[in-house]
Amino acid sequence: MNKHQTPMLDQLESGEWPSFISGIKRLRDHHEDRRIRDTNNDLLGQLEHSYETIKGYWKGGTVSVYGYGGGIIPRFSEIGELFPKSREFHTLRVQPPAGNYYTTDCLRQLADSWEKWGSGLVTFHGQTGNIMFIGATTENTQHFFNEINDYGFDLGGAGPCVRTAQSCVGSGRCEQSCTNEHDIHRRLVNNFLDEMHRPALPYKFKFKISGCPNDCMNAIERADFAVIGTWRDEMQVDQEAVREYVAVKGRSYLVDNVISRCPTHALSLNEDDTLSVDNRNCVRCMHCLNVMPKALSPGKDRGISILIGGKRTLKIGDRFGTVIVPFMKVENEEDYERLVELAEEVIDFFAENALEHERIGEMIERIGMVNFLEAMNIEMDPNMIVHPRENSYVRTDNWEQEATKWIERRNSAA
Amino acid sequence: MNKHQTPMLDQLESGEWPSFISGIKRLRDHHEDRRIRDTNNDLLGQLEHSYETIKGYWKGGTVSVYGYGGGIIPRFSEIGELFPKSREFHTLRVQPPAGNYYTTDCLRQLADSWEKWGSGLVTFHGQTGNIMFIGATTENTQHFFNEINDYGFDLGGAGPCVRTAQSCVGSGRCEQSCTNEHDIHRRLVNNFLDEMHRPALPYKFKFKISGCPNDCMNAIERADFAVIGTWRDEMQVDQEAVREYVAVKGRSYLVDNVISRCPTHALSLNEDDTLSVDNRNCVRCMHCLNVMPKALSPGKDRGISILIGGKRTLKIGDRFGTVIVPFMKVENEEDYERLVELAEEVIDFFAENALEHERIGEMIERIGMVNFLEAMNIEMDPNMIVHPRENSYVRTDNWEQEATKWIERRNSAA
Amino acid sequence: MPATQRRVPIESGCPDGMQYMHPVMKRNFGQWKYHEDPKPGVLKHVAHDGDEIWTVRAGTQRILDLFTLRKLCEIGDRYADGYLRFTIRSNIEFMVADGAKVDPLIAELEGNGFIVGGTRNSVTSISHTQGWLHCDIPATDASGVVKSMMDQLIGEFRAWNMPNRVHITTSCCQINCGGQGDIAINIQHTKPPKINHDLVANVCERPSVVARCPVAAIRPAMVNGKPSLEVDERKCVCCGACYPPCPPMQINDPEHSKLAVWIGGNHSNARGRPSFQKLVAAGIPNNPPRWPEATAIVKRILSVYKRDAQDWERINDWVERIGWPRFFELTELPFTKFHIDNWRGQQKSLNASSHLRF
Amino acid sequence: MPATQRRVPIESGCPDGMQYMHPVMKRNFGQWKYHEDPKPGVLKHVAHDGDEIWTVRAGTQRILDLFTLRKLCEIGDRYADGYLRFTIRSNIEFMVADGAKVDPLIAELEGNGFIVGGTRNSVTSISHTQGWLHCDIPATDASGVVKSMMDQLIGEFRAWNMPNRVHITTSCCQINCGGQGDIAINIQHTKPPKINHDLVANVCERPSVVARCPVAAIRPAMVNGKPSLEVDERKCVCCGACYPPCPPMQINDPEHSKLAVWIGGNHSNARGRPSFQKLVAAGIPNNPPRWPEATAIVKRILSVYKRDAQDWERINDWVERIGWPRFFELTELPFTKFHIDNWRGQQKSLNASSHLRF
Ligand code: SRM
Ligand code: SRM
Ligand code: SRM
Ligand code: SRM
Ligand code: SF4
Ligand code: SF4
Ligand code: SF4
Ligand code: SF4
Ligand code: SF4
Ligand code: SF4
Ligand code: SF4
Ligand code: SF4
Repeated sequence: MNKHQTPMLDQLESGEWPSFISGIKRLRDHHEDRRIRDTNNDLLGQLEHSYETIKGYWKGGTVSVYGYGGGIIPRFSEIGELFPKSREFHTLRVQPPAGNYYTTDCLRQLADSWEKWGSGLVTFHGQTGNIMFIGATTENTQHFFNEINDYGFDLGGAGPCVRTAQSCVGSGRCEQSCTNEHDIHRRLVNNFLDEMHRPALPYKFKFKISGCPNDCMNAIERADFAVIGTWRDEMQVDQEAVREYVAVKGRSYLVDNVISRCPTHALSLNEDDTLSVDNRNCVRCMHCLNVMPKALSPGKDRGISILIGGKRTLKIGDRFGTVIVPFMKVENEEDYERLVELAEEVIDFFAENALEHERIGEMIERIGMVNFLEAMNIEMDPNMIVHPRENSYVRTDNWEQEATKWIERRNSAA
Repeated sequence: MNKHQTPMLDQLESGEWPSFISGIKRLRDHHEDRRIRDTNNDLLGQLEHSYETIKGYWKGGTVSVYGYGGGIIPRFSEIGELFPKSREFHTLRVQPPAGNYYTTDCLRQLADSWEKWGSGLVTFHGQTGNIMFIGATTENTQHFFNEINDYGFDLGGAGPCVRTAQSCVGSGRCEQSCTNEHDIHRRLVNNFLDEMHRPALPYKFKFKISGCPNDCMNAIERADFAVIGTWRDEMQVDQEAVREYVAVKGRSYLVDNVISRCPTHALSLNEDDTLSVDNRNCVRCMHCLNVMPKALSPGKDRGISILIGGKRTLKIGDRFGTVIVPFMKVENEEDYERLVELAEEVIDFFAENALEHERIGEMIERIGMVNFLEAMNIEMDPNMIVHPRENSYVRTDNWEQEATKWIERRNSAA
Repeated sequence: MPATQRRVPIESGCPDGMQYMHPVMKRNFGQWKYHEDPKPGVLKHVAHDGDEIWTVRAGTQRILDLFTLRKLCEIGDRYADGYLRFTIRSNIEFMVADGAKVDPLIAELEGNGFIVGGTRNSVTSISHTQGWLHCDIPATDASGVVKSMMDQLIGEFRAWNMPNRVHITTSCCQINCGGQGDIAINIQHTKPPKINHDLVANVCERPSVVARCPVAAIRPAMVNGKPSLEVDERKCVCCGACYPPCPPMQINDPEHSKLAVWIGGNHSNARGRPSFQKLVAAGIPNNPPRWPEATAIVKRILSVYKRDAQDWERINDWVERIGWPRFFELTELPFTKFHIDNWRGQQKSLNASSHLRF
Repeated sequence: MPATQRRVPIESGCPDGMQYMHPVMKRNFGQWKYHEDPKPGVLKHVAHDGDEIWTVRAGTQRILDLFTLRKLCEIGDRYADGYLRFTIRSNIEFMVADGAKVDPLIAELEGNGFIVGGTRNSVTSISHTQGWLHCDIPATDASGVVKSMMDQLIGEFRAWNMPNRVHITTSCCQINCGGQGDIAINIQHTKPPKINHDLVANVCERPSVVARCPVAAIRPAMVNGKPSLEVDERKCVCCGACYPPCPPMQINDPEHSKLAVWIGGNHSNARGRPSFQKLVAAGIPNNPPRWPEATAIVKRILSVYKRDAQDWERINDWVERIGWPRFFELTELPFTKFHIDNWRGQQKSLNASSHLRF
């Protein structure tokens, strides 16, 4: 094999941070399988060419495994004649276990399969959360899939479909977790496998689940359907631990870093170095719990909030998800069913009402949140807004009926 | 004269707050001039009719004094046959002295003239700031105007023109004043009398001047061109007065009401009961000065900020003015000329570029603030924004030139 | 045109206030050091050189008859120094150099039915608009609404019971000449305009009427042979913007033009930036001569504010702290879909966070 | 189609993570009481019943070759308990029940070129996207940018010097698969697409391309006899949205596709609500293989942040406190007209107050 010269890429081998270039070269230089050596040699060649010309050379196409319409990002080289061995270089998007847990055995098993059929390059994980097996020929994608699918792995989403979801480490290791992220993750996504494997929605639809408002999954930013764990009752305070904290760090440190950073001034430090929490005004931002995890914990009446419509820039500019369900319990089977049903209604409505290539957030902005909530049969709640309308441009002729709804709800609640 | 029955209006005579109905009745019942008695009788008749039918009965028209196009709000009754004596009931909008100062003599003089030619009803002042002489026949408007104009009063604005301005009590009585509101008021408005008296702009244009950021004139909300007094150096602190304040009110009162209410946490109370101000972070909101006027005062390097585009609801919803000049001195003649020139450029641009019935705020929203600033030749300043853009939808190909402008400015400033 | 009318106007513009200013104020122009609030309705400003000017503020009916105006002048001469001014809320202010004159002046004012107060953390006079007395498009009578409310709020005008100053405004149509306020009582139409087709052709410039509509609900149309306009009722938000330029677009309706209450308009820069007012209650009967339903809601909001807010919190500051869920709970005002914005920029008013209050 | 390929897929979906979870974590699932940070890169979580799980986090090149993956597995077996996970930033985490295993594990990882750190108030791994290695529309190579920057930031990855955690992202086109971050390094195109008219007809669905443009700058047109598209260059904001659906709309340009730096994207709800990132610098050369200009700006921002911000302030919290005028002053980044928003809702980003900083 004559190795392509890669003067520019070589410069990415210096420096202490692990080098992806060195990794690709290892495969080119030391892997026993010639197919892998050749593939990576040509891949390096094309990549070097990109660096030199400041241009990409991949184009899309259509590749899928038997029975599915999506889950693979097909790549064909525009300069395949120069780099024939990496001419077909598709990525398989494979769904990771909820919470991204692995054993070394599991990873070895995946490595073995990929060694047989792929380029030897893999990423844990892509920005949506998939294991990305980067670089397979059209033919090998099927073989690789068959093999890993046999031992429990399935493709994720690509195209206008329900996408692979993400859930944080959560209950597995995190004291802040207010819900079972992983069950919710799997119950939701695995209910929509048809919508995932056979892209037929107006556009992509993403679920992300964070166990608390720290939102380590960026769910509010990046998910069409964000689930955020939270609590409804009073936060738990271990006053002894508070005292210890004060003893170690000092009062003023606590005041400057906890008390005065509470967005709603819901905290006060008492003379006896205990903490008072105005739970009515606590907005569950997590800050004080983050600073003093030993002393403060979420309350006991836990559940989730649901926000809809997060997405990145395209067409209308970035959009965060906004609250459509301030709080719901997710404990017993009925709770889970209610959650899945809601997701179904949301996706059905999206499928029927969104324009082509319109995210649900854009759709809601177009039709108005109120219309969306009414279609979903969700009761209006002041927690859904930052403030009421600032303009008078609304037709209020059935004010009475709407007011009555609210009053009746409050009475039945009381 | 047979008095109209006014059973509904009569109910507005009870209660302790001064009753406008009783006032109108006084004119009807006790004024020696029959014209005034009759006019107010029919006025009460029509008003009672409005109360009973929940409907207004005035329509507009065109009335003006010789040489002017505006300044009068013409009103003709739609039910003049029922109430002939108040059939013509125009309001003259007369500009008050800057700062709304009067002597009793001055008011008596105005009262005498109005008694001769009007209904006897007058308001100090309308929401834009005019003295409103409410209720004159078409013919009498001219007589009344001639008379008051002879002793120094002039009509204000009505229609698509520069409007009457407002300035707060300011330097005349207020310790917070950072500029000479009244001179600015008069220099601005009296420079545009042609634009005021002969309506020919796309729409109304209002100036309002507040001596400090408390903005007692609601300038930022309601003025197309708002002038707000402010200061650039350090606020003045009388530490002795601070100590007194602490002595009287107590430390915690000061902390809760001053320190912790500062929007930028720019204040801290020292151990010795003196106050430290982080003037770099003070945003000149006025709160601490308001609470402790004896101890805290604006700095010595005083001037004004200018905000453009405030207006009420119509068409696009409410809009506050936004900063186009963060700070400028207004002390010597050149300063005043620079200010008036800027106002001229703004109004000329408005006259040429706004659509019919489009306020300058709406125009700026349509063409973009940057285009407006460039047309005005005003340098971009981060004080003009709350934060930089959150979207990538801008063409930046001449970034270098723009960056150079800034760097050069900073160097020349340094 | 008769000679008198051909008189060429003297375009003198805005008069100089200095000529009418109290000599002590003139002498200390720009030299004031601080002020104190001796009692409700009274301000004491002290200049750097020690000079004092005392101000007594009183509420009046905004529409003054000449008798009232002359009475005020008379009081100004007998009990004050003959210098006075009107505030932006049409309160009258007498300025005196001698503190001893304050109490007699107050007594005389109150004795003549003027209400002394409106300073500092009081509920000051409600700023209002022309209404049925003069305007051509009002759906209610602002002066009457204000008289009715002030009768009920007079105690708050005279006292210092509020957490901070309270600025209330009213307007008699949706155009809102009254501006925003801590509390605003405005008209809210609830039905599209009824069009008087026979008049449109003669009275209205159709293109400019079409252009006035914020939601493009108006189209030119031929109605029984005549050029007229038609409104798409599904689009119309009943704002009434088409009515001033075209009176045949009858937006005012004795039953369907309701009142709405808004809160949180704060124009000062103190603490937070100026804030827009927010809709809290609508569908309130437009019920002359005393509009009791509207007054009841305003009083309810004020009593909760008074009870729950902290010193120096304007209404917007207070609600920002306690949150909207709690506001609707405490005031027992219903929260409806109408509170959720659907206008341009609506996005910014939705809760894009998991900051929640339970 | 050969038999092997007709295999019907097992639609098993997302696998259950429990089967791969460390037994101590499984046993204490949802029962964690608190955590401590013994040192950079190490987390110690303690359960209510006293159980402990220790986590060691290390940074890797995101694109793993099989040798590296196997090496990690080997380390996981020899020095850990065989259980691991990857974070959302592609850092690897080994979980061990016995604290004594931590130091040897760290030594072995570092010995093999993996960087231990990225926890708490460090600069953790930069999340990035596919770039030239795989995507069909990139203007740069995210992996290369990240490698170059991390080489420079490695000290901050290993330490706890920052006021709060720093989350950086990169993206290789304006679509921004990398998402927002405390700091984001993204492509910013500066010229309208050059259209390869010969290809449009065969490759692109013209109506859907037209529909993709946020500013409606694209119209169908006939160009030398063939159906093609044309772009109104006065409207075009060079966003590149038309390129994915229609590759002949060549938006990528070796010279004119620049880099831009954004700051203040914070997705947590801690303290304030989640905040969008803001543009601070653009026109930065897209300069492989090491993009030194972009790295220099990022380092400058970080050093000022490190010096000036208070504990627990994320970058957005910090700038909110000191204000934008001061930010541009301290970082010496130029402020230009491009920073002033002109997109929908621009109004909200203008300073509608007299809150000013001098
Ligand atoms: C008299 C007054 C209310 C009052 O009783 O105090 C008033 C009365 C009218 N206003 Fe106003 N506006 C008055 C202050 C205001 C203010 C407050 C201010 O100036 O600070 C505003 C809000 C600020 C602003 O300019 O936006 C205001 C916003 C409007 C608007 C909506 C403007 C907009 O762009 O949103 C209109 C409608 C229009 O101009 O077409 C309007 C139109 C009108 C008209 C001319 C209605 C009409 O089109 O026929 C009213 C004539 C009433 C009459 O018969 O006298 N008036 N108007 C105020 C003027 C008195 C004076 O000159 O001192
Ligand atoms: C006389 C007047 C100006 C004028 O030339 O007319 C005025 C005069 C003063 N205002 Fe004002 N304000 C006046 C209308 C306003 C307005 C406009 C309005 O009422 O529509 C505002 C802003 C409007 C709004 O709704 O936001 C206004 C916002 C303030 C503030 C800021 C309050 C706050 O904390 O938000 C202060 C500061 C304070 O309260 O100490 C203030 C303070 C003052 C002080 C104490 C300034 C001083 O040191 O002399 C003056 C005595 C006020 C008092 O009543 O105690 N003034 N003040 C106006 C009296 C109106 C009335 O009769 O009640
Ligand atoms: C492992 C991981 C979740 C996962 O399943 O992958 C994780 C785990 C934890 N996060 Fe996170 N966060 C993780 C990504 C995030 C993200 C998303 C991201 O990085 O893109 C965010 C929000 C993104 C953003 O830019 O806003 C995030 C915002 C937080 C916050 C809020 C910080 C703040 O003050 O704004 C906390 C609270 C804290 O810092 O104490 C937090 C706290 C934590 C804690 C301390 C929770 C706990 O008690 O165990 C965990 C250890 C973190 C550490 O590094 O010290 N985690 N955390 C992610 C590690 C990423 C990495 O390798 O560096
Ligand atoms: C691989 C990945 C970047 C990475 O290297 O990690 C990626 C790569 C692509 N994204 Fe993405 N996106 C990836 C996560 C994201 C994210 C982050 C997330 O999901 O949390 C976003 C922002 C959140 C969102 O959904 O808005 C994202 C927003 C987009 C968009 C813009 C969507 C929008 O409405 O703004 C596009 C354009 C499109 O869909 O038309 C897009 C399109 C693409 C395409 C398919 C470009 C194309 O149209 O051909 C890229 C294929 C690259 C390739 O060759 O593999 N990608 N993309 C990520 C998926 C890996 C995985 O499955 O785990
Ligand atoms: S989102 Fe909350 S629960 Fe999940 S890992 Fe982050 S801090 Fe823990
Ligand atoms: S969680 Fe946030 S809002 Fe609640 S008390 Fe703690 S800091 Fe305040
Ligand atoms: S605006 Fe400022 S200067 Fe003018 S009266 Fe009000 S407080 Fe005084
Ligand atoms: S004026 Fe406002 S911002 Fe400045 S220190 Fe006082 S309270 Fe803070
Ligand atoms: S608010 Fe409406 S009705 Fe009232 S005066 Fe103004 S324009 Fe006329
Ligand atoms: S009322 Fe308003 S929305 Fe309805 S037609 Fe008239 S202008 Fe348009
Ligand atoms: S950011 Fe753009 S170029 Fe990079 S992977 Fe995503 S779509 Fe492709
Ligand atoms: S680059 Fe963006 S703005 Fe320009 S034509 Fe393409 S889609 Fe439209």
